[in-house]
Amino acid sequence: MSEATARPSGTADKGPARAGGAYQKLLAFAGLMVLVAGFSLASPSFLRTDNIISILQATSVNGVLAVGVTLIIITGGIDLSIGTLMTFCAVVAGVVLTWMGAPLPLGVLAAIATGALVGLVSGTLVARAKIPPFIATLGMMLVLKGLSLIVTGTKPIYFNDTEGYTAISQGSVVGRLIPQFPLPNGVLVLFAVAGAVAWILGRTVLGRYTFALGSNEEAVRLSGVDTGRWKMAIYALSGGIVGIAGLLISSRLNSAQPALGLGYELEAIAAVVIGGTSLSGGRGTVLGTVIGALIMSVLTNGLRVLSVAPEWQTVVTGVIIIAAVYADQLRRRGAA
Amino acid sequence: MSEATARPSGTADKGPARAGGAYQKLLAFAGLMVLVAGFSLASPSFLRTDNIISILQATSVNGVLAVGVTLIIITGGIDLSIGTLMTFCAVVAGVVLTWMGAPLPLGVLAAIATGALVGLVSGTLVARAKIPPFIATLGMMLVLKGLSLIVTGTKPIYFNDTEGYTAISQGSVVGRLIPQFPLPNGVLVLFAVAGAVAWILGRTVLGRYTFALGSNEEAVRLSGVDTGRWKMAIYALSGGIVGIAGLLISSRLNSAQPALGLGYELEAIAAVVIGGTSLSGGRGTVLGTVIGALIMSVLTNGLRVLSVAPEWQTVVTGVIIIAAVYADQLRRRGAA
Amino acid sequence: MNGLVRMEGIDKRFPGVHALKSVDFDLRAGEVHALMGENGAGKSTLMKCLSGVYQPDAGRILIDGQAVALPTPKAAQDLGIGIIHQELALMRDLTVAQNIWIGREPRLSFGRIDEARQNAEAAAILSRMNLGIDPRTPVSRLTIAHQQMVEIAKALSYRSRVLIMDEPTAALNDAEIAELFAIIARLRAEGVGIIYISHKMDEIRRISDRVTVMRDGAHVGTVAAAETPIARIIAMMVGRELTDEKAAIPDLSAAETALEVRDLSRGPELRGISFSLRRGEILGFAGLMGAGRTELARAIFGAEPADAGRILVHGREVSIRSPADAVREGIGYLSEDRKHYGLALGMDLRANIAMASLPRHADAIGRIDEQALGRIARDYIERLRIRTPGDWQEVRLLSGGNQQKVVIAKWLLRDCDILIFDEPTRGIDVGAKAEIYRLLGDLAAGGKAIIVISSELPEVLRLSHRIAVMCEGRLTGILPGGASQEAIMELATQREGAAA
Amino acid sequence: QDLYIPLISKGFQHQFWQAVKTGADKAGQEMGVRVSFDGPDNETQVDKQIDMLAAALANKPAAIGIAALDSQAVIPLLKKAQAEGIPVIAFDSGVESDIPLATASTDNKAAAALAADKLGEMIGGKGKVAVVAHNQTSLTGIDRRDGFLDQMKSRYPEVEVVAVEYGDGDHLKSTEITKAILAANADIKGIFGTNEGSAVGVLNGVREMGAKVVVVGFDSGKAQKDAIREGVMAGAITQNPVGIGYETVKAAVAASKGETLPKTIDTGFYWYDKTNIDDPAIAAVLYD
Ligand SMILES: Nc1ncnc2c1ncn2[C@@H]1O[C@H](COP(=O)(O)OP(=O)(O)OP(=O)(O)O)[C@@H](O)[C@H]1O
Ligand SMILES: Nc1ncnc2c1ncn2[C@@H]1O[C@H](COP(=O)(O)OP(=O)(O)OP(=O)(O)O)[C@@H](O)[C@H]1O
Ligand SMILES: [Mg+2]
Ligand SMILES: [Mg+2]
Repeated sequence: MSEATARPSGTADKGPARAGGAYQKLLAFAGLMVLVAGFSLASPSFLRTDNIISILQATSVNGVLAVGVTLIIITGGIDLSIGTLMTFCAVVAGVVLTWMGAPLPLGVLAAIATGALVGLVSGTLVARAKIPPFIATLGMMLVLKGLSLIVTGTKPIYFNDTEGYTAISQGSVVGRLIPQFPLPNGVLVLFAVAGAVAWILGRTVLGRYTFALGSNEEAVRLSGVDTGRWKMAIYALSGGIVGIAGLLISSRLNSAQPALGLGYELEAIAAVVIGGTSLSGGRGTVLGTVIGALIMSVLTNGLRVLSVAPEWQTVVTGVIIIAAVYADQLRRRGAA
Repeated sequence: MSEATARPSGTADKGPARAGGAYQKLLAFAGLMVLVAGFSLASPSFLRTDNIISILQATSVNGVLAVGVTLIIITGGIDLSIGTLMTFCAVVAGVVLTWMGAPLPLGVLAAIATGALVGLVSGTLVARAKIPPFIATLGMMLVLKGLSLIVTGTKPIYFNDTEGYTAISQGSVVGRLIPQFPLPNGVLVLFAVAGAVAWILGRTVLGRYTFALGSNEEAVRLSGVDTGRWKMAIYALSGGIVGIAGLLISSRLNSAQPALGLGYELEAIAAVVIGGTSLSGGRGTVLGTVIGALIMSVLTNGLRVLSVAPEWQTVVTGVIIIAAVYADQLRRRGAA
Repeated sequence: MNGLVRMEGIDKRFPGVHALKSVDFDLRAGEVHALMGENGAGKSTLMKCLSGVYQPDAGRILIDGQAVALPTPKAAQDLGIGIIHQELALMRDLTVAQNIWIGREPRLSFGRIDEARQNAEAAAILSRMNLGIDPRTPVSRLTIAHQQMVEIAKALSYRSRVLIMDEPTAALNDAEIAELFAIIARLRAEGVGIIYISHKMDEIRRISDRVTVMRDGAHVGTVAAAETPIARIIAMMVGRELTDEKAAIPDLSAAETALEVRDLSRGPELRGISFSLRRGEILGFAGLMGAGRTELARAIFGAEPADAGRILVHGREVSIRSPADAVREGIGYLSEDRKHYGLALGMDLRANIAMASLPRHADAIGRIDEQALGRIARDYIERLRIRTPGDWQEVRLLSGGNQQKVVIAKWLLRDCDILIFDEPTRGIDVGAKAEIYRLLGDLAAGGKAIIVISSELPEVLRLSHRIAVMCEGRLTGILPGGASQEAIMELATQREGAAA
Repeated sequence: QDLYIPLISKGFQHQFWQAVKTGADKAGQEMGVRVSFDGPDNETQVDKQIDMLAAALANKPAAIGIAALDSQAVIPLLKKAQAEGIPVIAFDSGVESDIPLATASTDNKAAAALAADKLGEMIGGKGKVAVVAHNQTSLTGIDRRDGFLDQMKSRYPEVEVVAVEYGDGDHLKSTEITKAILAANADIKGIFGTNEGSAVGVLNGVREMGAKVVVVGFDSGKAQKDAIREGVMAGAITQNPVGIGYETVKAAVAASKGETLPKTIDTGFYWYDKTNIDDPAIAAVLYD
């Protein structure tokens, strides 16, 4: 029997799924590319540099939020509080910078720290108090929504006194180098955040546990890992990223608008799911999320540029989202 | 060994898990009861008959929606389109009754049939096209939102010409028998729908497969069950129930408001989850959902009756939702 | 030989089940201590107490004579206790190497994982086990048997002083088992104490030093393996003598053909398979791991339909695109992977047993006849000796073997004309195994046509009227029931090109 | 004992409604009555508002103020209030019923027409313009949009309205909408934003695209006022929300004492731009 042992194992399993990888990733852009091509044909205005920049800039806030919540979704959780947390972080930045007159870096730090702290609280509710993520973050969403209004007295806080605040999102480092393509900093921030999170997911222990928790939390626990602590860390990280989104949006509007935020969570989660991350956890990519966010903003922008009637815009958006994901399904089935 | 085998079959029907059942179910009301007691002490107006009736009536629409989506959630799915589908069904009733002047029963039928049909479409997208429920119903939500606006020309349709339409929700059969307690019919409809769905879930093949699909869809498929067909049936049933919610809300408002609906899905899903149904599928109860919906409306109403400032209302609501679910967790852990 | 582990008076209750009744157990360094008992006797529960998964209600655990607390799996690991769980506890979306090193990833600066080292070390462990799996393969792409081997590799990587193996060979075939036993011998020589749980009686003789038998949650006795006849151990387990006589092979040449498969193919996994199955016949399928038997069964059943080929049921060509089609044609399939493909773990026994037959037990408006289903479920609980407090128990709370019995009951109740059983006795105790063999014999005698896929050659030989052998997706031959093991192995290793 | 007067508005988060609340609180303080202010999250939630009205009635108030989202849907509850002898004052927009003893509101249609007049004049009576509205279905949204469009059509037939989009009063969304409109119509001359969020969004969009466009807004708020002072926004229409809140409570107190009231209390609207923003009469109706 012993001669049999060495051989069968070689053919027994469908080896690592690496072979078609790069090709497949290219194809993931397909939906996006079809959209872009379609809109370019339909309207000459669509592919103009400034419109492309508009689209990228419109992606930045939702993109950063989506990247943040990708982490949570890969663990098999969900975070409904990201929209109002974003606002709350912006409000904190406003309080620190405008009301207390602190220097810019302190305000930036405050916003990110607030996000991380709130994330940690949500994470604790989920990991330690065993409250389902949906409920924990739904509660958090309401609490934060109220708090933003209370702290500000329902009035926006403006950043007129903080020099350089609007540059966070609107300035353009790229534009100084390539004047023809003044890519706003907000977009660079999105790329940086996406890159960092992709790196964390792919290379670090934290990333490994993010996937492992979503794949089989009980197995991770049985392997002697303190799953609760890691989950809290993941929520805190995600919260910090939401804090960055808060900086971006308030820099863009030059103000912290306390009433804004609700609804942004759904848009971000949609981007994540369109990007191929499964809501049941264990699998997902940052690249997919960014593409998902791009698909959404290309769609919205394109339909507006074509001056489609607003009620038809919604209908068409709905249909295209379904179609895009369906096409992706077909592609995967073909590839698998 | 043999005595071990003989024992269980004899006592099989009322094992230990069932014994504590009734007690446990009573305890499930605990969170609700604490809320009611608290508000009663804080405000004498709270327990007045007409306020109790307001609360029940406020529960009816969200309750029916929540019962409908409970079915979907037990299969492990989600339905984001219920809010706008509700509106769309109301619009269809408006078109049939007011514009086409059809008799009342036809309008009722049209609304429910529309709901079921749209549910069937969503179900087909999920079951046959294998589009994740989140995306399929997100797309459907947008499509329906747009369609309602398009069909109505963005203006509400009033039911002034349809005699008895407002009675669907606002009339009171109970009030004719017990004048002191004019419970609106809408509440009766909620109870009827909840009872029917509880019966379906507990006693029928459809109900059994609803749980089984959420528990392990592949195992069900490999048992030779046409899982796709059953899933489509479940989505259609749920859609029909959403149609009933559409009748209730439009009867309450005496009009089909085309812009209304967005956000209702989150509230309904929250009621379901507060009621103890797991978003990962396979378990849940209709009674829990109804209690969850009641908790939410008691909370909202109570805070309003106490004239708490609206921004504080949100904060308190968030905290109490988390606390209620946490208490429920503790109770279950204690019981298990 | 000194006392490595002592468990004294361990007691554990679950709602409705007194799983452990003041159990004593001890393990010495450098021994293999077999833990035996019927399904649901409490073996896994006892081991979960030792590995920090469960907290005993009473009793104490001593390591090196020192009383210890084991509040978490981590605490047990830190004390050098490793366990291979009966139910695979792998993260399916992660790779083999990632699974092996979970919680102990070799790190670089900034919390980075040293993937290269992780893969290399995983590869080293796998090659020491003579396994050619690429460590970068996602676990979800592995067969059950290979997943089991990954679990073993993971446990070995801990370098524990105490290694608990809860039915490690349930999904393995002879080659892997031999490999595992070589590893066990090595570990024993190094002074590791090994607790070995299995229902395969021959293994006990081959590797264990002592045997502890449990029955109904209580300790029955501990004996030296070499001096105790198997029959005596079985008697201790089941409390009675077992007889298992193979019935004479009936003459089926006149029987009608129930299932005919012609040139069934799908990709590289199935290549032009043709055979026929008569009513009243049990056709065994033998082959090495990955030979394609499961793939064949899934193709016939429509779980993953074939690309080409024809299937005839009772002489009539049928189109099977889904399991629903197959069941409609009277074909049933019991999967080798009960957890993922067989059971709705969160539901009760009754619902699981009825899963394939629900519409038959419902009226015109779809109302389920619960009373009848309850009666049926309780009947199967009795016949298959399923140890459970009742038919309302959630299946996930049953012991592994009892879960397997539930899946079997599901297909028995469906009453298909053609039954495909893939590893039907995985994790089932000797007593129940004999019962299932008898049941299959009765079914065949009653005119059913049955395919049994099994990695245990003795089982295939015991049950089959004819034996089909597969290798690398091809059917290499069909042998008569009395064939020798050597003849089967020759066909099982008949690679393409090697022999015609 | 305190008189209690709840105001059920159409919202509470926007600057406009906060200004109404300020006026109401001021009147409450002056007249020694307890005032509460509640409203749904957005102007589509007709049924939420009805639940709020029901909760308010449960407290047996001295009088009640209502800014109805749907003028018909509230009628059954108003009838109930009438039956219980609770006087009703409508504010912001009327109710199709004679139950409200008085209505304190502005004519949104006429106000938006004024905005059209100003914008048409500033672009010289021809060219492309667009509207970024805050809502497609709410009364104020519809009135301001239609008031603007109708006036443009009749007064400036050579002006072409190339787009009407809806941004929910969300600053960011309105910004993106404006940018898309500008991308599609490089030669656009003017844009009208129908409330604070829309107007500020238009402003942002125009600024980010570096376009030269005449922006006309509605309502008030710090960003708008600053922009008008700097000349980036040509001007805006403001109502008198503080006055609306004040007059509503004042009328409610009077009604609870059985005094008779005029059927309508017009609180007026005003055009303000760089030239008159600091006039005392205008400054009094601006808020932030
Ligand atoms: N779930 C699965 N996912 C991916 N590949 C699989 C899966 N199951 C089986 N395979 C592959 O299909 C081929 C045939 O395996 P199959 O399981 O049919 O063999 P088998 O003869 O039943 O052996 P075993 O004893 O391992 O069950 C192998 O290459 C195997 O890796
Ligand atoms: N978490 C639990 N809740 C309720 N009952 C349980 C639980 N875990 C185990 N049991 C019960 O305890 C008994 C012992 O189970 P255990 O898994 O230890 O059996 P086993 O000896 O390992 O059996 P097998 O050979 O089938 O693996 C069984 O009756 C089982 O149903
Ligand atoms: Mg076991
Ligand atoms: Mg197999």
